[in-house]
Amino acid sequence: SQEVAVSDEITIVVMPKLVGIPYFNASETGAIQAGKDLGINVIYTGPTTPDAAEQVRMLEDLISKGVDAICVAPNDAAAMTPVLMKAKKAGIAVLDWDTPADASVVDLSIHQIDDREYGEHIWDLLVQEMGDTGDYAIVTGGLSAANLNTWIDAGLAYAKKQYPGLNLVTGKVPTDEKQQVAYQKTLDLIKAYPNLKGVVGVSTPAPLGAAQAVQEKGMKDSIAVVGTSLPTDSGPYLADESLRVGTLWDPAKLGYLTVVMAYNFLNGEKPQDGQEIANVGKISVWADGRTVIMGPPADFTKENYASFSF
Amino acid sequence: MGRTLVEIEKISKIFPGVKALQNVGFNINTGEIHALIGENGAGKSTLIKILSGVYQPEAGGKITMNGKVLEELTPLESLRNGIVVIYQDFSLFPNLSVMENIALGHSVEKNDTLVSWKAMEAIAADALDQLGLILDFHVPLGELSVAKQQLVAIARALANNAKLLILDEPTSSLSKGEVKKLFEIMLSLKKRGIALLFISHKLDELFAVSDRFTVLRDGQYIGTYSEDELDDDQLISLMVGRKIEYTIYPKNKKEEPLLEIQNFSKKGNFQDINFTLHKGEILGLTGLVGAGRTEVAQAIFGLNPVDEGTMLLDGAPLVINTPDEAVKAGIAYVPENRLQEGLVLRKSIEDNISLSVLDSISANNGLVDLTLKRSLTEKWMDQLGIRPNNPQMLASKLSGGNQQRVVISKWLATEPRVLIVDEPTNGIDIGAKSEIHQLLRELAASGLGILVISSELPEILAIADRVAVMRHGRIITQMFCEGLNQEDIMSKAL
Amino acid sequence: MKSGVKKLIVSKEGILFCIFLFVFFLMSLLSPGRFLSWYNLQSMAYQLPEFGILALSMMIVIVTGGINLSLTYTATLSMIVGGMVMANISAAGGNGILAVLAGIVIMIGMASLCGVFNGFVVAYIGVTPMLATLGAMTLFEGISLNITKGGAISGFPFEFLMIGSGTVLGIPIPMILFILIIVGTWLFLERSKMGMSIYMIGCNPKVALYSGVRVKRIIFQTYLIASVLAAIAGVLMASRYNSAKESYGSSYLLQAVAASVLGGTNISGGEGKIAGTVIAVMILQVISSGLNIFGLNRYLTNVVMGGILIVVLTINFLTEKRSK
Amino acid sequence: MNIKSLKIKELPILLILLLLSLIITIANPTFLTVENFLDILKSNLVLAMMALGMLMVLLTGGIDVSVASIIAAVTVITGQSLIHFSSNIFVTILVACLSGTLMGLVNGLLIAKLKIPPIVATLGTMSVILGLVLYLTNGAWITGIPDSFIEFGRITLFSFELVDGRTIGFPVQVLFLIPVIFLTWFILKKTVIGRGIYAIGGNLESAERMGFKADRILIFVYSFEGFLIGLAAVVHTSIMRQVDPNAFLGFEMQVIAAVVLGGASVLGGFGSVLGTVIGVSLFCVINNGLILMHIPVFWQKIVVGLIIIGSISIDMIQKQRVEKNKIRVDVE
Ligand SMILES: Nc1ncnc2c1ncn2[C@@H]1O[C@H](COP(=O)(O)OP(=O)(O)OP(=O)(O)O)[C@@H](O)[C@H]1O
Ligand SMILES: Nc1ncnc2c1ncn2[C@@H]1O[C@H](COP(=O)(O)OP(=O)(O)OP(=O)(O)O)[C@@H](O)[C@H]1O
Ligand SMILES: [Mg+2]
Ligand SMILES: [Mg+2]
Repeated sequence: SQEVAVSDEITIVVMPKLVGIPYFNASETGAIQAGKDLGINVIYTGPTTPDAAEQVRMLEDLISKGVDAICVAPNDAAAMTPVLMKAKKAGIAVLDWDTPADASVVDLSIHQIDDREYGEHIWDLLVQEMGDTGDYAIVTGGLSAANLNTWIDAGLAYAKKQYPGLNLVTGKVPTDEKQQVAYQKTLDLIKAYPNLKGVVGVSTPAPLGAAQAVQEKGMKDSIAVVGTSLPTDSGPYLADESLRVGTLWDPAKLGYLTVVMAYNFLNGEKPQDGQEIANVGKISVWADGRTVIMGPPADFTKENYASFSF
Repeated sequence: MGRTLVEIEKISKIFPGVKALQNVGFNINTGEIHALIGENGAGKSTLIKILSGVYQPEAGGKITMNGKVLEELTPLESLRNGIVVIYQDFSLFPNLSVMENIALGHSVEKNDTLVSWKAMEAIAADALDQLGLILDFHVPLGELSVAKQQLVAIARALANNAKLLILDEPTSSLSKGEVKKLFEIMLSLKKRGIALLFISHKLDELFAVSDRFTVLRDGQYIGTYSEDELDDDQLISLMVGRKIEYTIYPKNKKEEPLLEIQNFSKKGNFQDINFTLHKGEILGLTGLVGAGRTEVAQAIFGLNPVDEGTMLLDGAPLVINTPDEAVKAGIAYVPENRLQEGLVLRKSIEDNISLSVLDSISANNGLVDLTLKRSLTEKWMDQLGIRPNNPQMLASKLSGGNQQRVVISKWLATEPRVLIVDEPTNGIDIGAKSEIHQLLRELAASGLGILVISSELPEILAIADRVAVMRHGRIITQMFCEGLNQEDIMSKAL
Repeated sequence: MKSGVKKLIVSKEGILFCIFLFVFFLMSLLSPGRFLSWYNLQSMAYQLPEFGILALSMMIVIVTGGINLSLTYTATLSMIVGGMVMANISAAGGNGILAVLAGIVIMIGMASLCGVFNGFVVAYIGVTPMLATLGAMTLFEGISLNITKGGAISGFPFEFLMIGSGTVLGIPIPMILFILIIVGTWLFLERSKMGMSIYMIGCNPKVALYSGVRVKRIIFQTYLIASVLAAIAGVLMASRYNSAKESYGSSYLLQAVAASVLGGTNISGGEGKIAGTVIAVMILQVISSGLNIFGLNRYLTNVVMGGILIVVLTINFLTEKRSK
Repeated sequence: MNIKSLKIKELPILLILLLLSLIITIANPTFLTVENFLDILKSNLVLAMMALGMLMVLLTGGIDVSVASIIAAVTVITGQSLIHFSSNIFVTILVACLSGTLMGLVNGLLIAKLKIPPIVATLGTMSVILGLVLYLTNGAWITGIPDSFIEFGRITLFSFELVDGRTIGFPVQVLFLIPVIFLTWFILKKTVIGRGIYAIGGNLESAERMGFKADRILIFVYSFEGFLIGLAAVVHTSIMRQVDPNAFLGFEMQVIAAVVLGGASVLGGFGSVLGTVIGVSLFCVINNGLILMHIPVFWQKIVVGLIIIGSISIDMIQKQRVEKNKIRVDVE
């Protein structure tokens, strides 16, 4: 993240919601690698807390710096609109990644996955592990994290139709993006709802905290934990099945793809449905011609988690 | 008389703009009570702070104790050498128990690692015993009255086995009886060979116990005299450079009521208080410490609203629940504890004086007129002779007497109709005292009603037209001062 | 005259201003051409006001001897409530300007309610400000979340966005607002009778009470005014970010405390100058933008800011010690 | 005598704690089970240990907002040391406490020697320490903590079997908390330094005049707090089994709130170990009760905020009433 712009070189900014968490670290590796592979300058920087205000300020500074493309994972989509419009006015290509920004201001939208499908996938996994009837709870990173909410909402809508036997015991429980808090909240949930059969953890630390609680209570057979977690960090919990399944994409690939797409866009190249991207794989593109989907997530279980490297 | 304990030589101390001490030198002997006297701002407190290691003197000064030169004195060093000070502000810990306030210093001095609560209890009990005091050991000090806090400070000094005990105006919040007790203790300490350095502005007290007097004037050493060399007048002229005595003002009988207090009662404070303050009158309110005088004054001023009772101003009923209502009605109150209640120490003289009159020095738009603020400050500084003559000086850097004048100015600036002054000349030198007396008399002559709370009977007799005596929360008697003497009042107060 | 200038330079604000110049110069050297570009100067002028106003709001509360930890959540709660009304009016096809006016009035009204709550608990019940506002922070965040259910309020009329992005004579509107507020708070704190009372209360509330100052009322009003300032910062944020959410600006909270203290405000109350806080805000802005343009890792930027705070206070300590 | 002072100071908050517990129990009797008690205990050990350090800081009239960044740094150091240096528990404790103490020492030096106001000094060190930790680790979790250490963290004491066949018991980490409570109490109550802490919180100048070395006491207090944070970091790592450098963002406010809820004054001089333990308990019980009482999530923060303000307000109003009715003069 310390590249200094050389004036005649292409400079692409990739801004995560925040720096310094494992997920966005992994994307950093991918983004920087793509920069190396393409021989361009990639700046990966973002706020230290998931604060939209801070993100806007940083983007404003980066516009002053003079870059060629900005790829942002907004903490809040609407908040970015004015500054992204400024960027466009300054002749900068604007992309979003990871989480959608206001569709009307972005040139391209790079996504790991289709949000609705992903939400449904998580609930499918839950049912696969706990059966399609019974009590379950959701522990989430934070109440106002837009993409987590999108997945949960999609999953809930799907469950209502598809799995009427599922009973959500209480609203999604926020955990501050901390395993420790997820652990504590799950302990409380287990006691508050003695018939709990499943826990969905959304955001990477949440499933781990939930799994830890279930493991410690000796209830890993009666309560199924599934969720979105990185395979490396969740290894110990997958190993003893306190976490039954984790599901996520490789964030490094997402970072990589984002930079490649921005680079292609700057070179006037449009993404094509089914296009093969080196080091990433086949992508799909929506009918709008600018929403790029990286591909289906990977599911990790006791058997296969060791074969993933992210 | 004992041998020389402490030799003070060529001590000077310069603060920015002030030469607080210049080449002061004298000796203190074991087994003597040595009075240090001088006007407000003469440098007495500064000298003490040097002796106790709080300030360093300018180069060239020397302090020798028992033949040993004390260099680079720190508070701890000073304490270890047996120099114990009771400061004007007591230097106690409001959050610690009485026992710890008295005995904790022991453990520190002995460099202990652990505290022994048993030992502390014994030390505290012993010290309080010597003072003949009965106090609950475990009560946090902050819950005690000012007077009791001061006694605790004295008890602490006793517990510290002082060789030189320094008392900076120790009697200012003590009743006559307590002062007498203190003096007895001082004399017994003296008998044990301890040296006492005693600061007071009350001449009768000074003469009652002191063996020798050292006089300071404007930071300069004037001389040291033994008790039999001097009388009051000589002492005053040494201090002030001229002759001063309490003027006994002519007494008046005023007819026109200004403030009428009827049946004031408050549970745990006072009961059935009735008196009338007339226009142009000074009414003295006296009694022992703890009689409830301050509580009555604060009730009138809205700090301590009553349970029942009525108050009439100019014959019209007046209800006051907060101080600002009192100020608006023309009532002013100079509190007894200027450091905690009277002055914002971190701010300038100017800010302090203008605090109570912000309304009148600001325009309709709420902005303060700075020139008016300055001229008002200068007027009152001039009128009361506040030194140094610098409106920007921080209140914390003023000597005690000048601080008191600032507090009085603050209230006079509100041009009150009723002025309540609680121990107005506490810590004020004799010269300034008579100036304040004169000022109060002049104010009364201009039509103000003044309620003077004072434990100092000569003061009451000098300026008050009438006196009310309080005991245990009640007014026992009200008398005209004409022809009265101290014993007449004392007999009622006890 | 000459000594006056000298006094100005060695005053706390003077030293601070020199530090500002130094930092500004340094950043210009680090990113030649970029930092000093007209675009960047203007961009900083857009960024500065919202933080600056929050810092001033924090500062006046600190001068009373308090602190307001609910500061940013006051701003966001009011922008959420006002924003909702504004978005609804505008969605119903209402007049844009009218919607904006209604929105702003409600934002300020909501913030006033927050201020009344804090002021009441601190002044009249007498709860320690740190704890009262900590509770209020949680409470306001909870109410905001309850309203938004975690989402953002958006769909503001176009006119509202002009507040945060428009210019008058080439000067960004937020900057103009900020300057007005600087002058306003300066008059209020350093020249008005209420301001003088605030300083005295900050030093010693008992003495102020004994002097006939209505201490409780003034403390109450100060929290109220501080909350209104927070609402104005909220208006700017909502307008600049085109939406309202409970977490906006949460990183400003401790920065606002830091800016106040860096600017010479005594954290235990009673002392502090508007000019100092404003210069401190400018220093923090220049460092933040400068290092961002230079491309320093964001975490190292935090390290630098923390370092500056310590260094400046050490300088203060040493100069004070020397003057003694 | 001591019972009397307990009555005045800690009683109101203790009553609130009991009242709240009662309400939660009525709503959900699970609250009053041994299992729930042990859960609460285990998940709040770190908070409790850090609160005791913070108590000392508050007593001197200071405050420390850098505690969360210090524990983040120490957990990272501990994790690295466990993996690359030694998994011996004693070595780990030594490393953690040493690094915590050093960071506390820096705070202490800034505050005592350079006279920087505590909130600002620690705000500064907070930025610096957290910035460095996240810059160096890039926020990556440290996984692969040696099994021996993880096993250690799983030990339970006085285990017994529940009706459904599961065994539960006191977590081994309690062995850290109990001595810490005792040690803090001992220092505050029985040592001269401890009384000095109260003294400088009550009246700094007088304490110095009395011979207390305020500098040394302040340095001791902040270092001791760092030391406790070191222990807390070991406890945390042994419970969580991996290290997340971001795990403590914003934690400082919880620590301070818990201590102040327990009756400590942010102005210094007032506060006790007992009060802090009650304050921490109150804090934990509120959080535990939210889910047990089935309070909807979007109402939880509102409830917490109201309980904090409400309980302190009741306490305050009570104190004012006592003050108002205090007998000042023995009226005849
Ligand atoms: N810290 C300080 N800074 C500046 N000037 C000071 C300071 N302390 C004392 N002074 C000044 O030094 C002079 C001597 O003050 P000091 O307090 O010693 O007088 P004092 O004899 O004790 O008077 P009083 O009887 O009124 O208590 C005064 O002019 C005072 O204003
Ligand atoms: N409302 C109040 N708030 C705080 N302190 C008070 C209040 N009312 C009275 N006090 C203090 O309580 C103390 C009790 O007064 P005390 O028992 O000495 O009675 P007194 O008759 O006023 O004695 P004195 O002879 O000192 O005037 C006084 O020092 C006063 O300053
Ligand atoms: Mg003096
Ligand atoms: Mg009195």
